[in-house]
Order: sequence, then C-alpha cells, then structure tokens
Amino acid sequence: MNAKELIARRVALELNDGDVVNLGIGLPTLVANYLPEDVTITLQSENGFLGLGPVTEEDPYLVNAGGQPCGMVPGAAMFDSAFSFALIRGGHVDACVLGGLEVDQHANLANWMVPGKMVPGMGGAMDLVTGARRVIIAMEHCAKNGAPKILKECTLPLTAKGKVSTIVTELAVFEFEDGVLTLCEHAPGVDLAQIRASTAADFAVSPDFAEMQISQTGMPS
Amino acid sequence: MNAKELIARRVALELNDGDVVNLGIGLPTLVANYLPEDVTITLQSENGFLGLGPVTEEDPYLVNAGGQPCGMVPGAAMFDSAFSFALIRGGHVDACVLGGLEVDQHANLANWMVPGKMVPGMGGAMDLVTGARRVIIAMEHCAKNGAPKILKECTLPLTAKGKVSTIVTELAVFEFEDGVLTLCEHAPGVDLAQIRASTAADFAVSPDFAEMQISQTGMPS
Amino acid sequence: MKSKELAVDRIAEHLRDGMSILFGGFMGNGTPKAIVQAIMDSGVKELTIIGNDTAFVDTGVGPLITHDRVRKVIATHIGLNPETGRRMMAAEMEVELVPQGTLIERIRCGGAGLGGFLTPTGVGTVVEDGKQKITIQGVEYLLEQALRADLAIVQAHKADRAGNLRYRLSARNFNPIVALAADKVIAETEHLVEVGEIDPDDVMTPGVLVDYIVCH
Amino acid sequence: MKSKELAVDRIAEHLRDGMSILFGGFMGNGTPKAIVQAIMDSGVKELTIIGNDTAFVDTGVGPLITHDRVRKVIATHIGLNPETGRRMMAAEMEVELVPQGTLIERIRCGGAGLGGFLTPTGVGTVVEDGKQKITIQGVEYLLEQALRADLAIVQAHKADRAGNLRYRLSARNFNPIVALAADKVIAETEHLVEVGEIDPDDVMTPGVLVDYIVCH
Repeated sequence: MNAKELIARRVALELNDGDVVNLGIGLPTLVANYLPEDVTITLQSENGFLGLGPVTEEDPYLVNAGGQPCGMVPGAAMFDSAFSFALIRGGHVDACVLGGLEVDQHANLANWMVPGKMVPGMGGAMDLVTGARRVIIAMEHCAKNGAPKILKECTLPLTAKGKVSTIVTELAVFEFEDGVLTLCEHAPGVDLAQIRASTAADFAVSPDFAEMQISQTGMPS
Repeated sequence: MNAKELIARRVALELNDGDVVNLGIGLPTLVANYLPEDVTITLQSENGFLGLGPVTEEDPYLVNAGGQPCGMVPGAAMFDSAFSFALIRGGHVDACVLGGLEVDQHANLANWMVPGKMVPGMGGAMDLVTGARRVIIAMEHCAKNGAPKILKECTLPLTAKGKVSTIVTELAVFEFEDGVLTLCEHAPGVDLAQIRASTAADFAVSPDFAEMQISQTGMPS
Repeated sequence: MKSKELAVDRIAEHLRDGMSILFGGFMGNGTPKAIVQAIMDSGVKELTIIGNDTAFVDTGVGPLITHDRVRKVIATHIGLNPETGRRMMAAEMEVELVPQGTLIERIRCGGAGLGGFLTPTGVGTVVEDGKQKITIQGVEYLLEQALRADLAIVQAHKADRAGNLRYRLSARNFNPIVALAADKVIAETEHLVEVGEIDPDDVMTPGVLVDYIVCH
Repeated sequence: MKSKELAVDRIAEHLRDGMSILFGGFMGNGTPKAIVQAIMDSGVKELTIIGNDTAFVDTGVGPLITHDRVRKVIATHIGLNPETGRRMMAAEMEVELVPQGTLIERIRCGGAGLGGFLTPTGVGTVVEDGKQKITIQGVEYLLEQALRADLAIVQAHKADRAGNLRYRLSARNFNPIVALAADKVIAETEHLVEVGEIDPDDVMTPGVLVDYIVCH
C-alpha cells in the first residue's frame, strides 16, 4: 500500500456517520473511497452544493470545486456561492480534509502559496480551514527532498492561524489536545524515533500512543 | 374627492414605467389604483416578494407586508427576507411611498413611534427610507388637531435622517432640491398663503410653482 | 444515518426554560403551528424568542406571549399583538425592536460565521445608541452584530426525509435564514417525501441544516 | 414596459474601456459564453474583472486575459490559467487574490447596500494586511468592504421575458450574487420563456435586477 492510500484509509476512520465533509483536491478526495460501510457522509463542494458524488453521466452544468465533471447523490442540494460559504464559515461543515505544505506546533497551516513560485490563490481554503469544525491535514510526512513539513513555526504564508485539529501522515497521527501537538499513533512498522527524526516540531506523546488502525473498506488503489 | 384620494392620485404621477415600488400600508396602497395606463410598476413586499397584486383567490401562503391576504401578478418572484432587504437597502427599489407623522426641512422623517403611546416597532420602514432611491411621503398636510406636520425639526424619534425626496399632501407638493425643501405645486384652489399658514418648516418656492396635476386614471373611490 | 423524523410529543425533549428560539414567519404566515403548540404544551417559560413579529394574540408565536412563556422578544414589529405592547409598557417582558433588514441580516451573520456587518439603516435614529459607527468612503454605517439562538423552528411546505426543505410563496420569509443560525433546527412540514423527490435545484434549505422534521 | 431582449451584436453598446465587470462562473462553469465573446469582439480593454477565477486559457473569462483586455483581476484562484500567473509575475496585470467566502460576501454587501462585514477568515494571514481588525466577544474579525462593478454578466439556464432567471446545478455559483451588485446586468440564457412560465417560488434572480437578456 502506498503512502497516499495509507493516509486516505486512516483519515476515513476520522469521519462519523452523518458528517458534512469537504474534501480537498488530490489525496483528500481518495478518502471517500475508503469510508467504513456504516458511515455515510455528505460531501460539500465550495462552488455551491451538498451531495457531491462520483460521475454518473457527464452534465456540463455539474462540476466539482476543481472544475471537473462530477456527479451527485440523491438528496443533493444546490445553492449559490454566498450560501456555500455561509455553510463553511458558519460551522455547518463538520470536517474538511486538506493537504498541507507546512503545519506547525501552533496548529497553523500553510498550504496555499510559495512566494515567487506558486501563487494560485487561496480559493476557498482559508474559509474552510477557518470555519470547518475539524480541520484534518492529510499529507506525506516530509517534503520530496526529505525536509520535515511538521515544524516549530511555518515559514510559508499561512492559510489560517491555530485551526488545525488533526494531522495524518504515512508515519503518524497527531492531534492538537488543549492546543498541544500530541503524537497519538504510529504507522505499522514505524517507531517513535523515526517519527522524531522526521518531525521538526516539538510534540507530546499521548499516554494512549498506539499503532494506527486503517479502514479495510474499499478496493486497494 | 377626499384628501386621501387627491394625494394618491398625485403620487401616482411620480412613478415611472418599470419602477420597482414599495407602497406602505394605508394611503400609499391606494396609489396603485390610479397609475396612468402607460405606467406598469412592480410592487415589492418586505416579507419577501416582487409582483404583489390584488387578491384573486385567497391562498393561506400568500400575505402582504401587513399580514393580509394578497395576490400576485404574472412574473412574480418569491425570496427570503434577507434577500428582500438586500433589494431594499441595495438601491433596487426605485421608490417607496410611506405615510409620515412628521417631516422636517432637513429631509428627516418620523413615522414609526410616539414615545409612551404608540410603539409598534419600525418593521421595514427604516430600511425602506434609507435604501429606496426615492422616498415619497404621502400624508395629510396637518395633524387631526390642525398642527403642522412639516416642521423645522422633527420632534418624534426619526425613521431615517435626511432621506426624504418628495412630500405630497392634499395642499401641496414639496421636493428637496439640493437639500432645500422647495414648494413645487399647490392643490387646486389652494394658495401660497394657505400653504405657509399650514407649514412650520422654512421652504423655498420653486420658480416653476404651479397647480398640482393629478392622475385621471382609475375609478373615484 | 439516523432518522430525522420527530413525533410532536417528543418536541418537549428539546426544550428547556430560559432557552432562546428563532422562529420563521411573518404575522404568523410561515410560523410552524404544531411546534408552537408543543412549546405551549411543554410548559417551558422564560424564553427569549427572536423573529420578525409577535403576530396576533392567537396566531403565530402570539400564544407564547399571551400565556406568559416569554422573558424577552427580539422583533421588528409588535403592533398587531396588543399583549406584547402591554407587557412591554408594564415592564413584564423585555422587547428589543430592531429594523427588519438589520434583524434578518444579524441572524444571517450568526448562521454564516460572520461577526457582524455595516448597515446605513438606523444612522441618526435611536437605533444607533450604543453602537460603533464606521465611515467608509464618506458613508456612515452602524456596526451590527451577529445573532444566534439555541433552537430554530421553521415551517416548510415540503420536506424530504433527509431534511431538504421547500417553502411556499410568502411563507418563506425568515425561515431559510433562521434555519442557519441555531444549535438545533426543528422543521415542521405538511408534505414529507422520499429523498430524491425534491430536485437539487429546488431545495431552499439543505437537509444538513435540519436536525428534526415534524410532519402533521 | 420596454423589452429586455438584447441582440448579441448590441452588447458592445454597453461596454467601454476601463470599466469594471463582475462575472458569474466557477472555472468557466456558469460563465456566459456569448457575452464574453461579445466583449472580445468589441475590442474594449483596460477592464477590471471580478469573479471567482480566471478559468482556463480558453474557457470562461480566460480569453479576456490571454488577449490582453484586462488591467486588473479580483479573484480567489488563478492556478488553472497560467497566463494569469505569468502576467501577474511580469507585472503586466494587477491581480488581487481574495478568499472565496470573502469575495462573494463583499459582492453581496455591494449589492445589498451594506458597507462591509466582519469575517474570521484571513485573520493571522497576509489577507489581514491593511485591514481594520475588530474583536467581538473575544473573537477577532477582519472588516472587509463591499465591492460593486459597472456591469455584471451572468449565465442563466432559463429566463422569462421579464428577466426572471433560473440557474442549473453547479452553474449557479456566483451568478445570483453578481446580479445584485452592478449598475447594469446582462444575462445570457439558452431558454427564453414567456412571463409567468417560471413559478414564482422557482425564480432564483428576480427580473427587476436584470436589465438585458441575450438569448442564443
């Protein structure tokens, strides 16, 4: 199982039956494939609807928040973008799952720009991270060059300040417990020393520190 | 013709074809009866629709802003109260016609409460007077006890400050021209002296001061 | 997912003395009758009720006033229910009068995660008392703050079992907005249909906002 | 009342160099194609365009960027149109990036007569630079200001001759909000129907907001 699938299968266990969830583009989108069978969630799409589903028949009037063709489930509801962000900021989205460039031990997230290099715009990310009840960062533990992405202080421009709830990587799961970055789980075959070596942030270790469980539902990718 | 009908027939000439208009309860409502035949207006109702019309068949789901059964015209549109006041404050209502307890020479209006006596609440009046492009006050020139209602300074709590455009009474029509209360028309058989005697405010007299014209359309009431 | 259907006689489990309740409706039109009756029957008191108006003595939320269940009213107009005015004058009940556009926008802010907004309405009137004034590009505005409640009660014409709602004609009024701005939302409907029977483009309040549906 | 129908070749009469244009659409989905083409054909330049994103190089408002008609873009995301990024980096075009919820709410305020609003989005980020911060009940908010434009262009799925509009599925997005916030509104539609053929409860943008309808 590759790192992305492992992360997606672990994040799938974070979601509760009935949750309204916004999944970011890329890795977070995979999470929907691995939901336990007794968990039904409603996917929110920033451009203006609830009940996002897989493409069934292509309809030029229906795209997801990445501008790609998508489908919808029975009971879907459409609205305008002002209403969409009323839902997002107003605490009506139980969780958002997003990738991260950097997360720091103050629960800050940077994931929208690299000055001088990548300036795509924040789209709905700042509102999602600010407004969702839980912010789950699903990302590979280190950058491609091996540098830690979980830091003492973010170096890139922030997406939001102090809003991250949970970090899931292919090595570990961290929670912010009373504002303290806390290591809760390690991936199978990964030990604390390895996590420490790959993490620049200071963190506590949970008294319940244990091996990561992952969703067994869904086809392997 | 009684005073109210005269006022309503005069106000009817203030409205232009295509205008979106909010008519207050009472005398202002009469205006719709006297619109010239080449003038079609769209009536807005604060509770949330455009295209208010006379009752055709009573529907328990359709009431006007006074809570009374009403009808709607073809092309009517329904919306929620937040959208309704977005229209009102946002300058999408061309004119509102309201009664007044007092208007003063600074274009201030008082029409929502008499302290210690009548405190019904302002409802949508403050938003209408603040947001409508034109505020036309349709009222009898003096109170029942003969006291002037067009004053130097309002004595009652204001509905809005400096927002009145036009005052139509059974004696005269005033406009605020560059902020100056200006007498523009007198009713048939009424002279300047009579208007001065019934008006406490200072006012200019328009160089075009002339006799009031009124709409000849519609059945006499 | 668990069912959202709620029997009328179970509404009381969601009520408590002193709670705040946002209600839909305009002069009673669009106010959920069965829920108001259940509030009456439950005996809860000391309520703060928030909505456009207090209707007539015997319609909408009127009976809650008449039967002494309300500690405070936040509304735009109380003129058609003389009981509200009498209790206000006698200081038996607190009444906060708010311009209609300001009230609905305060509720929308409460539901949309906004702290407040700048409105020109009320500038130069008693409404500005105690409020911050902010001038932008030469125009003076009042800073009005968000408003939420413990519970919102709404009347829908049609609902599906997932809680997607449609309102009808002028009964829409405050309903879709109050459904955004409370910790718990109970909707009353005359027509309960299966999930999928309301076209996604026709939903006026998405089901995720609605906790319970009362069908009568 | 005068007809609102506008031939595609008359759109140019409503355009001028340097004007500001609000547009509906999300990655091109819901952006009025024929109107954008008419803007292209008219040759107007130095435009300020305001909407969610600049789509792709050849969709939505993308061609206006590629063909050098735009002086300034106010948007939330420009990542899928590399021409926007290139011109921004080369300082050939000004780009103001705004969080999506903040942009749509600024436009709504502009259309609703509100001066601005308080949002928690952007606090502690570069978005707060130069903005007033206001704390309410312990929560810090940014004061964001209203935004309007000279013209709004919207895409409707269905329109009646009075200008009442319906949008379809995710193509609704910014359209109903931008239709509130401009001095002039031109709507494009595929299906033009008679007045009365859209049920009042199904209207998404009331006709009074729409000045012209282009049918193709």
